[in-house]
Amino acid sequence: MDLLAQILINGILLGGLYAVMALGLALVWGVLNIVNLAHGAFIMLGGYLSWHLYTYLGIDPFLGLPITAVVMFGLGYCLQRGVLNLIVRAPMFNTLLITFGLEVVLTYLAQMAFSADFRTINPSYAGSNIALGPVVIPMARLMAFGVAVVLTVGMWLFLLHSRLGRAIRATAQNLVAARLYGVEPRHLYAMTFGIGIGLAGAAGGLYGTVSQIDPYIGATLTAKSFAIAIIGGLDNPLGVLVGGLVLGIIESLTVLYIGATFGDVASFGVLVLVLIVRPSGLLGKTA
Amino acid sequence: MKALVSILLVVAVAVLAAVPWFGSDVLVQFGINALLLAVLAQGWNIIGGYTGYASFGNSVFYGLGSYGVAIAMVQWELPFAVGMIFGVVLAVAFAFLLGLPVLRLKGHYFAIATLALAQVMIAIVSNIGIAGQNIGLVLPPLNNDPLFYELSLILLVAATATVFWLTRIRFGFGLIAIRENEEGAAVMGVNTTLYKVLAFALSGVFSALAGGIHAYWITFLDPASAFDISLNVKMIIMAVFGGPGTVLGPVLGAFVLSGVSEVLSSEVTSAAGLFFGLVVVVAVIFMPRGLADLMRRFRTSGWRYFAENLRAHRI
Amino acid sequence: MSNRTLRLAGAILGAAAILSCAPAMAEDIVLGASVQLTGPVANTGRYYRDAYQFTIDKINEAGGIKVGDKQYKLALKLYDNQSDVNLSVRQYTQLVSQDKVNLLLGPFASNFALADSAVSEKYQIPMVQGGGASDQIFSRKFKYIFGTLAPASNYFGSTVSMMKELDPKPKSVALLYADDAFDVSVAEGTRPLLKDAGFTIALDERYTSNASDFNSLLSQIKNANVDVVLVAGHETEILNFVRQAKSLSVAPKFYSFTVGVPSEDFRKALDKDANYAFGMTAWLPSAKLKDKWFGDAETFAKEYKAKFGYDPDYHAASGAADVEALAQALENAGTLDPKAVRDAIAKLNFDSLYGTIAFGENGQIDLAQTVIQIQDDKLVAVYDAKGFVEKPKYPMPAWNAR
Amino acid sequence: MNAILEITPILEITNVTRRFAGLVAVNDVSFTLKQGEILGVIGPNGAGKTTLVSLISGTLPPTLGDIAFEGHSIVKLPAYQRARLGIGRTFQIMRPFPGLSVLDNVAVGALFGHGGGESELAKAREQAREQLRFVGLEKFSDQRADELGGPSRKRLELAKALAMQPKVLLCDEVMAGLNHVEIDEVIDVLKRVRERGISILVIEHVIKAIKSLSDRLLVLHHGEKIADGEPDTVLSNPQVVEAYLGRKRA
Repeated sequence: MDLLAQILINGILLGGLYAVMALGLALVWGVLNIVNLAHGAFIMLGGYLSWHLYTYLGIDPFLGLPITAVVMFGLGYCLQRGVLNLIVRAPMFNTLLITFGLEVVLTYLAQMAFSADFRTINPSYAGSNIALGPVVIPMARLMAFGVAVVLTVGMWLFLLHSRLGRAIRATAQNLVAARLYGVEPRHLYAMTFGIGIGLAGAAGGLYGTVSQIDPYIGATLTAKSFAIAIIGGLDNPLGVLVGGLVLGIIESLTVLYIGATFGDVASFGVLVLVLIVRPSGLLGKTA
Repeated sequence: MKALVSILLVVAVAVLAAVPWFGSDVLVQFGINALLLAVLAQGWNIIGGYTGYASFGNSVFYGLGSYGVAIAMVQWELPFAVGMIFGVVLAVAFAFLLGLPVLRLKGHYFAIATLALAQVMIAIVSNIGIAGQNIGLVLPPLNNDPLFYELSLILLVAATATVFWLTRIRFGFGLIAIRENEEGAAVMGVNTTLYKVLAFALSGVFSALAGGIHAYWITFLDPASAFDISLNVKMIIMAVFGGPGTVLGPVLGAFVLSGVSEVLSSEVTSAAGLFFGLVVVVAVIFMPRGLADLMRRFRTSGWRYFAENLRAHRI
Repeated sequence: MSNRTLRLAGAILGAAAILSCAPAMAEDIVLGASVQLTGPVANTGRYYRDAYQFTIDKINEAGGIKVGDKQYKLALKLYDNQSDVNLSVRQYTQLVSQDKVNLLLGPFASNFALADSAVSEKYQIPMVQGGGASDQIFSRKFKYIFGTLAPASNYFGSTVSMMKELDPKPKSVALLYADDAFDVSVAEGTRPLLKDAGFTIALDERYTSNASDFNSLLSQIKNANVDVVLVAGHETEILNFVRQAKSLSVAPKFYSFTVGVPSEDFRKALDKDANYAFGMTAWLPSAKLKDKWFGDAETFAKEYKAKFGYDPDYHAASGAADVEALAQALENAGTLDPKAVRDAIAKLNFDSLYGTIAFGENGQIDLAQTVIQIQDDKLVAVYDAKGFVEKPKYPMPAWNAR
Repeated sequence: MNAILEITPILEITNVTRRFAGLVAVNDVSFTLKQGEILGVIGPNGAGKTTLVSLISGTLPPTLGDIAFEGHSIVKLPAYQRARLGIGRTFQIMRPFPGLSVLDNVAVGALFGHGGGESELAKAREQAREQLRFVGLEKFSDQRADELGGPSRKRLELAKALAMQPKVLLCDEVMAGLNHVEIDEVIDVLKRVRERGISILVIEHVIKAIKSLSDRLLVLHHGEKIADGEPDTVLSNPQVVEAYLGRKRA
């Protein structure tokens, strides 16, 4: 019973991290209809940025998150404005391909700049934990979970109540709707992509505190993010949080009851099932 | 003009077939690889280019074909040909069982579902004893590259002939109609579900055969290399680079990109991947409709072609 | 077809033509290799690149090698296989058939060696590789593949021997291993060792390679309350395992890992948390290991660090040994003929910085593993074939009691 | 005319309802289409006209109710089987196969339509050419369909449906957005279609155009049938007038 409780806690905390990873992906996909295969690479870059801030400037990874997010936002904004906006109206394959190309480029640049060595962000409290009776709650994961909830709810409020947020949501329905809100579409696209990448950057910072960063973590993280976004649905950040939690819990339970090599069978199997049964996601609107 | 094209094609195939007699071992090796990639691109062309479904699951077919051959040869000690058939059977079964639910999804959802299927296959096969789990299987080596080369060439010719034939029969027209407007096709009497599944299966047959040849040639197979998603991305890039939904485009795309990638990996070895990524990004921006379209319209538009593309697709 | 189309076709043919003009140096003996310089395993792949080049340069500085009555220098032709097995097979074929290299050095990792050994066998060019230890590579009865890593099945051999002598003697063991060729071999070899030594295996779990979340497994370990945890995996997995063990307060009396512990990279990433971790190495930079070219292993390690800026571990030493094995075999054979060199490799028996190089019937070397532990941020050898070298820090204290 | 009306209905709609997530698009509608008849369906925007066509052609399943074609229920059949039985439709939002030539767009109809269609491509193209001649689009045969202008696309929709050799033609606003001359031409085409023995259901927003064409009129309002009968009678029905003129009535 203690074990089950511990496993569930593990799953929930893992799920929070998953949610932040997928938040930006879901936004970009849902609004811009860009399936960003480079998403994981941006998480990786965010991780490196956070690592540099911590190692060379001594900035705590959690306090450094806003800096990471803002820098990554800038990168995302420029990429959309300078590159992705050029192919917004091209056939669907092309956005898949161009983001794949970006992933390859970013991975290689990261390897050149940071070498293939792995890095970890290891603040003093990274290994500490809180014991609740027999259940142990790792500090870093708990904090990451907190950040995840704050970011998710923040995104949700932003989309619902700010003018830019409403313009972004309207754009998800109709490409030129942004004009109705007095926002230039090119700018709005870049803002949306920038926010998505900023969130990916923040996720990278969190990821570095609980796992290791190397230039090649991107592809797996992209795949995971897809699973989460699909399970949760694209039209609501709260859905993504649910998706992350569902996946985290399922994976943890699978490792416990079936075996440690079945985690991926479970998570991607659930993804396929959700797609077939409920393509709009668990919390998404039914078509 | 038509006669000229046919003659050129026959000559091209004849020259390609003669490569093992005058080319170096490396050229033959490169050839096997490029030909198999062309088969994959051509196979993808059926479901992606003609039917309009961006499948990321073709590497599953490829993997099933590889494992068909490997399991048959290693575990059951059956001949290669039986393994190829077994692989094709696995691929077709997969296309029908999973194609039915998955092909109901549209656009990106279909792409992601197939992407996930490839991941699931890696995870499942890693747990199957007869497939060697995650360790993989080691096949008996056969030191006969010319044979593998000619087999690959035959397969490519067969795949291309099939696609050419598709463009002249009702079935192929139905696929194109589905790509262009699925609902419109249904109300005009196209059995869209059946046609999509058949296209998926047909595309799977060629991918599986390519996987089978490759497995026997490389003599080693594990889940990560058999169901490699980047291989699937490669075949899409090649097909899209050459021109999806055209008969020769994917083949051309596969040859050109294989050549570029090979030159890069042997000449600027450490940055090969970087350049490959850049080539993809630039190609997508300037020629989103592929080489076939470039060749068709470059004659009339000249260099303006690229500017026109940019103007047409940006916001 | 228009002119433009033809020109485009010309460009493609031109690209293909470039493939066929890589010149080989006539006077040198060229050793060919394809290793992982980029891609997910690049951080271990570079040990081989550096070790190969370093050793070849050293041999050339000493005037090269004498084959028959001619003096030759060595040269290295190296490709980056981008951590892609298929590409590595193609590159080895290119090395043999196009670049006409004389002999082959190996890639890193068992799955690569498994696939690439088919090329050396096919073309009957001997390959000495120091990066693949899986028993599968050597069970195929290939004649042209030789390995300088100790057999995977015996990686935990010395560790289990030591565990029997620990006080208090541990009872229950958790065995975790990644699902790749090498680590499965390790697990298969370790299980009978544990049983014979009278340990109970409380947990025996295979996990997915590249896993990054070990919380569930760690919770099970904690729940089963095992004394010893043995993990066969990859460096990043071990790294995550240790960090997450700390954050969940999982502290068995003893844990040991197949990789990571000997590598500087790993100790740096974990800092103080690396302490108490056990591992093993078939090689330590000891002055006792004499070497024809480097003097001894300690000098090798010093010069290596000075040149590349990081400490060599057994991967690097094994890579250096590969080059030396080929050089020695060439001198012994007195000819460049690959078949004669192959026979000379099989008969090798010489002392090197890596230890005594003598290949068994199957082509694999047999070296004893020394148990090592990180004590007070330093790597310490604690137990080898002759017994305890240094007192192990055992049992490991709880995380909050360090 | 009366003689024709006596024959068994080719299409029989019984108590059909379609709901979309709480919204009732079509509510308990019943009517028949007789052999050789032209039935006009009118109603204000959002009355459920296009939904009705989709329900009959099979691209949407009804929530409740039954649809029979030549006396057999087709409600469980998928769209393509209904097409093969002889139900052809046009789309209000014109969606040709944009990348195909005008000729091949129509050829698809000939290849697949009623009875499974023509299996040979050459013959199908021949039939397609005939249909293009019939609707007056012959000269655009080789153009890409997405290069056609609006009015021509309406005709293309017709030609595509006709190439299927249907027994029933469902026309979804084929006259919307056309000028008087063009409307007259379409009316002429539809009348000639009827002369071939094809029954037609015409959905139209514009009353004037449909009045002269239809044998009978049916009025939908908020998804419900509010009138059905002779055009003149129906159009003078006060309920219809109210539905159409709404607030202006006062």
